[in-house]
Amino acid sequence: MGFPWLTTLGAVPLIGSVMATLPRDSRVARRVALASALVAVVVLALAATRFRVGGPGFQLAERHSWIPQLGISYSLGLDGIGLTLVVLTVVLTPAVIAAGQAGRGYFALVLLLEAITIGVFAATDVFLFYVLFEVMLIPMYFLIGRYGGPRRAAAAMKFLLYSLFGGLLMLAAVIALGVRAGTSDLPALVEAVRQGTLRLDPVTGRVLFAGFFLAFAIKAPLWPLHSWLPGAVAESTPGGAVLLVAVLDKAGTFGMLRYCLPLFPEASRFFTPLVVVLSVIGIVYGALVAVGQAEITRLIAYTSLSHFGFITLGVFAMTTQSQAGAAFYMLSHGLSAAALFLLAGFLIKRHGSSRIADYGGVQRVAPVLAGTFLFAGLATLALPGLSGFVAEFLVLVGAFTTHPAAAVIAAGGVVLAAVYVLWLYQRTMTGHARPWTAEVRDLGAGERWAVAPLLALILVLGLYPKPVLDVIEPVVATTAQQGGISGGERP
Amino acid sequence: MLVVFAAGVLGVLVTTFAPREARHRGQLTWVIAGLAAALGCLVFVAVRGECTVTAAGSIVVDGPALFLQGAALVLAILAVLLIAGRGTEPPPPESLPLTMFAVGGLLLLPAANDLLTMFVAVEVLSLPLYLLCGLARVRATVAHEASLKYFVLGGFSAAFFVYGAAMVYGFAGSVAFPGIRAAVASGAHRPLLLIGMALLAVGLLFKIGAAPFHSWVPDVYQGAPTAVTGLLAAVTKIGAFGAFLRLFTVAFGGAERDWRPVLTGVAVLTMVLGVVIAVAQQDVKRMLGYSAVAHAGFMLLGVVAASRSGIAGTLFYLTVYGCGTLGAFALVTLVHDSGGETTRLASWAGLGRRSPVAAGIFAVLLLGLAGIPLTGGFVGKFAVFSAVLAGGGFAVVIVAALASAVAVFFYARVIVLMFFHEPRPDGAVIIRPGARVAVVIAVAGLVTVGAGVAPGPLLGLAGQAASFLR
Amino acid sequence: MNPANYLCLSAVLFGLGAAGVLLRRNVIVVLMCVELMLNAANLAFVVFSRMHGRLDGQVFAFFTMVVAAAEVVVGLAIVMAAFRDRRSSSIDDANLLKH
Amino acid sequence: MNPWLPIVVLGALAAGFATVSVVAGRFLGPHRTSGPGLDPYECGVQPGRSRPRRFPIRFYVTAMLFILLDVDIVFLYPWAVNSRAFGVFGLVEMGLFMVPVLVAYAYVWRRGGLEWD
Amino acid sequence: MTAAQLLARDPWWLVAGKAVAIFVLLLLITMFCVVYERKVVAFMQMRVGPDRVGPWGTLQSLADALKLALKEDITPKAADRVVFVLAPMIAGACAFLSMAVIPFGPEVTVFGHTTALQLTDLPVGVLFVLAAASTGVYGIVLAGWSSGSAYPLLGGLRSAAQVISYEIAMALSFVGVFLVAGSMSTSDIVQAQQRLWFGVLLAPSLLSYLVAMVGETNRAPFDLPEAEGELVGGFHTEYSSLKFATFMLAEYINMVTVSALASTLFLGGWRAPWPISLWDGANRGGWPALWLLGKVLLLLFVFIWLRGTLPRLRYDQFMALGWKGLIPFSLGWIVVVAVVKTLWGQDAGFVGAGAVVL
Repeated sequence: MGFPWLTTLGAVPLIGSVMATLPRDSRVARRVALASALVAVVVLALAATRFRVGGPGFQLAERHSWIPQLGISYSLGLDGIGLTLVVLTVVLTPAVIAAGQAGRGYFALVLLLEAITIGVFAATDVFLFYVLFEVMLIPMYFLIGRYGGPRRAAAAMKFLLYSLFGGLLMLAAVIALGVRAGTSDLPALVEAVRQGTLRLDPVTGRVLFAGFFLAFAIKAPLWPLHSWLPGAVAESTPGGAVLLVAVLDKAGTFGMLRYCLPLFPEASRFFTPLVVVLSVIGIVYGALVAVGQAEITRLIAYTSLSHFGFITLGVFAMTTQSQAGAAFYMLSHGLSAAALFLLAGFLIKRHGSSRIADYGGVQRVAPVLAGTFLFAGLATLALPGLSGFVAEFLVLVGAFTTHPAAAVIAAGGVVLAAVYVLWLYQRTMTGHARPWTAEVRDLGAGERWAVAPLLALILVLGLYPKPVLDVIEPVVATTAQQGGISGGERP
Repeated sequence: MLVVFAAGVLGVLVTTFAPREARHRGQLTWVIAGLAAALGCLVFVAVRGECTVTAAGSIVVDGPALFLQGAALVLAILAVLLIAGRGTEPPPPESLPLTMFAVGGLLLLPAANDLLTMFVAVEVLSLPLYLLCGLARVRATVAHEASLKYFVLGGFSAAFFVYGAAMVYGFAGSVAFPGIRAAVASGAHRPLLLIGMALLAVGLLFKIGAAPFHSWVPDVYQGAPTAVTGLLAAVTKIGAFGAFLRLFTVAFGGAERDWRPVLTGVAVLTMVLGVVIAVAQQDVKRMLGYSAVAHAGFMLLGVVAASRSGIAGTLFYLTVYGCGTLGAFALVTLVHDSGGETTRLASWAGLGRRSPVAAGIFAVLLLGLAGIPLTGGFVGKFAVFSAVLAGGGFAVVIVAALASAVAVFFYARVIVLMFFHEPRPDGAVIIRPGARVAVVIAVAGLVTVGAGVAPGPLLGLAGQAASFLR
Repeated sequence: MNPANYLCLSAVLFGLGAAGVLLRRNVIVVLMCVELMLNAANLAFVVFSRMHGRLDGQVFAFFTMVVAAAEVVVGLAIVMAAFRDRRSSSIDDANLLKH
Repeated sequence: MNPWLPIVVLGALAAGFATVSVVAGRFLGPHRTSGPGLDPYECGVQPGRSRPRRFPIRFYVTAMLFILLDVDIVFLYPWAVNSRAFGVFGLVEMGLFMVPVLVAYAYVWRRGGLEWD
Repeated sequence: MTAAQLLARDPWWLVAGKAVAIFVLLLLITMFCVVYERKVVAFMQMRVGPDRVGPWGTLQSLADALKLALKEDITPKAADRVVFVLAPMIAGACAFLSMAVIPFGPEVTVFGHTTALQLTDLPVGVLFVLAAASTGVYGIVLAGWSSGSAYPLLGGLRSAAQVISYEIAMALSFVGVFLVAGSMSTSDIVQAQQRLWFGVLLAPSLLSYLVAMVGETNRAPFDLPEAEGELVGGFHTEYSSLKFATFMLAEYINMVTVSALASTLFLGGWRAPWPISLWDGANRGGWPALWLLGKVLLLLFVFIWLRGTLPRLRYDQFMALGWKGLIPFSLGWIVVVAVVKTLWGQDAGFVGAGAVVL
């Protein structure tokens, strides 16, 4: 079993979270928080050295009995996808902390969220996963409701209710699954499904699948369950939005890939057409609505809806290519959306308005801000050479083999992406300067340091995605094999 | 076993003398000592692990009885601390002895092995509570009214219980549970049995506060002094469910097919009604009252599951719920505005800004009641739901899950008010709690979190305790 | 000595009591109706006790009477307290606790 | 023969007598009733008040105390009759039973429940 | 053969005859009693008393009854008519009932039929007396309430409060008797006094019973319901004519009843008192009824004596005497009796112990 790397990784931000509440001065708190987030990065780096690329199953596994009466254990482990998303989480958190300027409670909550999210991605027990998946809501709820914009309370409530609604359905499914199988250990369950020892009749399987899927689809969010997202994003702080969209929502798509497909292969096949259609609608709808938005944050939120459509399409296109693409997409979108939100946040902070019409001509006075904003935007529209391109390409190619029509329409979404990103840039950064624009400061050192790693990663992954894909692919291949998916060729 | 009762009753007696001769403090010491001694005896009996039937067959000492008695004693200690620590002035001197009488009945209730003992225990539990509800120095009129309502409806339900007992006696020729069980197995005179069962159920459902017999709950919860409400909420549930479990699994176990659908319906109705009406409440205590109704529905699910795991789940749920709700009411006692204790939700706005720690604990307790993971409430729900699912009630669990989702709404609304709204100038503040109340709140918070993070021991205890001696 | 007659009587009494509790407005009357219900149950107990030729039914009736007495005492105490507040013992006047 | 039957006979006799005498009073006596004669009896006070509909509430206290002790007695009787059979056990039981009753009694006394005006 | 067994074989005519006999007896005693009372009080006050109607005024009560019957029967405007009429009927009828269980003597032969000189013998005879007395309270309360006037209402309530208060003391004083006799049947209790009257053995019980008896019947010095100075005429202020007479009748019959009960429970019942009991035939045949009558008359004299001697108590004094005096006293005495009886166990030993305690 060895050193409990994952527990340590989760414990570091947890301790940091407690410590961040101690100092009276919020700037000290921020430093404490940043330090612990960076420690987490170091721990992750050390842990990653123990990770054997292409190794079987879950690595760095830990396992302790938790609630023996219900056959529930505290077990953690990472496969390729999990590792990728943990990396995303751990990397984004310092950026968020570095960019944030709020009370000490804020930093504590961010770190708490980081800890829980790590747990979500590392959990290998269905019950544990469920618990963390739900608990994740609480700090996020407070992040939005406490530190957000004027209508934050309503937005937070909507977010919480949507998520809990799905979560409780999932709870019913989790319990039913546990009752049927007598265990909630993920590897054991998957093995049982593969061996055929856990045989669910189609109806039960589909109902349970629906229970899980709804929760994930709300979290992801999948059209038409997305209506909480724009409000939550718009009303939350930039940092909160980053964590929400870039990390938290990945739990949804991650869950689909990790739980829905291997546990309910038959039901997954049954629901595939529906999900694919919804994904495509989401892609187009998100993009179209994004074009029409008047607020920066809402616009970015709707772009994310579109992107999540790509991810679910990739997951449910049922080819190894598309699924690998989807997994890569999660990472890539996490980075680009985070960068975009942070930069938009910097901009909004300077003027206090998030209306697009209030801006214009920023690039003259704040070239670095404008440049990085453009860079992040281009990553979002999947410019070749940036990480988004690799992901989108893989998804579309994979999807084309099984659902050509869907792939073609989705490709239309790419075009729309270009429209909204560039138009946004044009309306805010170029053109006539508004009277106040002259006073806009360019990015400060701290702000630069917050975004720089993200942009660098986007670039690196766009040019040389192989290491990540190497990590992801074995998992996807296994999933495909378990789910009995007719494998496409390797990219 | 008798030792437990002797200790309990002795404690009661001693305290009855105390209000006159000794002062408040002495009385409190006696009460706590009595309860602790009873708890000690209980642990001793439990550790020896004997299950016996005593007192000429009218009292049975088995797992559920011991478990519930233990839970009841712990909660009683907390409730006594809360009642004693209320406000700046000491409570009316009768409060504590009355509490002890109620606790005496409560101890007897889950151990009752015939209808007569059960009935007497129910009454011994209820009568002091009726009075306690009316014992208020401030807002006495409202308290009296609550007391009156509680009494009238409580008496009404008791009449149902007795008439049901008469019918069952007519059916079985015995009021002892083993006798009834045997008669159910032989199965003549079914109509009498059904009528009797229905009436008994009505009587107990009243006490539990299940729909459609819940109408007293919000009124009484709101009107009674808050500390007493805490006791009421925590304790009546334990007692009534203890009785309910034993009655329906031991005595009427053979007629499961008859009562199960009906009780399932009641449980579903209770949950749905409770959460839906709770959403509309503007008063914290009323809101908690309706939430208590909803919780009664969830716990009933455990009864309906009619299995060992269902019983275990209910036992666990009861304990955790009792602690959580007691803590919540303890905190409500601390929220004051210029006119004293205030329970109007509107004046709670911004409490989280003014006193983050207390409001934070309140939030934790509320989340526990809402059943958010990593709290005891969640594990309780989980345990009950899994028992029901194991019995094949998928649809019921879905309804229950949806009801929980709605329930989160009104709990979260309070949190929204406390944390996300700016404090009003004339709004409420949380006063500094006395040591006793602080202990209550701390214990409640610890149990809520502890039972969520590490539910193993308690769940194990409940699981071990979950088999009735038949 | 047909037990059915007595049982019918007891059921009628119980029904009357229940109806009284639900329909009457005066608390004292309601209290009396509750007592009526309890006594209906007592009658049923005694009848069944004779039918089965066992004594425990009568014992139960005995205890019911005791409890009924205790209930009356508690009830009167509460009614008195409430009465002192508002000089009325009508249930309809008790409406402070509606929202 | 049922031992209660004679009581019924005697009761019927008594009730009949009471009825007859009450009814007879109506026919035997003269009827010269004037208005003031039918008013409530008062001495020196103008009968202006409406008739009291309810009992003064403090009498309920007496009623409650009566019920409590009566119930106590109800338990004492069977034991007293059969005390020989119960022996020492019965005595101790009854003592235990009496303790709460006495405590309650003492309580009422101390709280002024036994003061009348 | 026990009294109960004997009585169970009574033919219907015998039952009817006994009932009528008791009924008539009670009426006669009442009529006698009125004169008796007036005469005795008069002599105590150095007066002559009624002396116009009949020889030495002996028919005075008959004249009173006739006079009342011919008075106007008023039902006040404010009265609740039905209850107003019902109340005296309840009071009157209930008063008669208690006598049903009083044993007047042992076995007798009436027209060739062997029976006991007793209307009926219930295993719970004494309880029946208590129940009948309690029911009589309804007559008082309802009379007070239905009159529709303040004085009768208060008088009725006081009276009811008084009766039920003293009923507790009375009931407690019975416990000692039950403990010793081991039965609640009146005939058994008389049987148990063969060797020694309970009035001697359980003197404290007798004492508290006597006090309670006077309170229970609303007689002086406890006749507060009729406190003229305060409440005009008590619960029967508004009653007139034969309704009023019925209340008076009930009061006197109650006096007779409680006296008969006292004789039965404490004074050996129909057993002949000491000097006469030396004569073998004293406890056979019809004689015992005479002894009982004598004891009753003696007790009635006590009633009258008290009335002639003592001033009326104040209400609070009176209630305090009942609640704070008699009840604790009775309870304490019960404890003594119970402990002694249980420890000694046997009657012989108990008699000695009782004497020691005394």
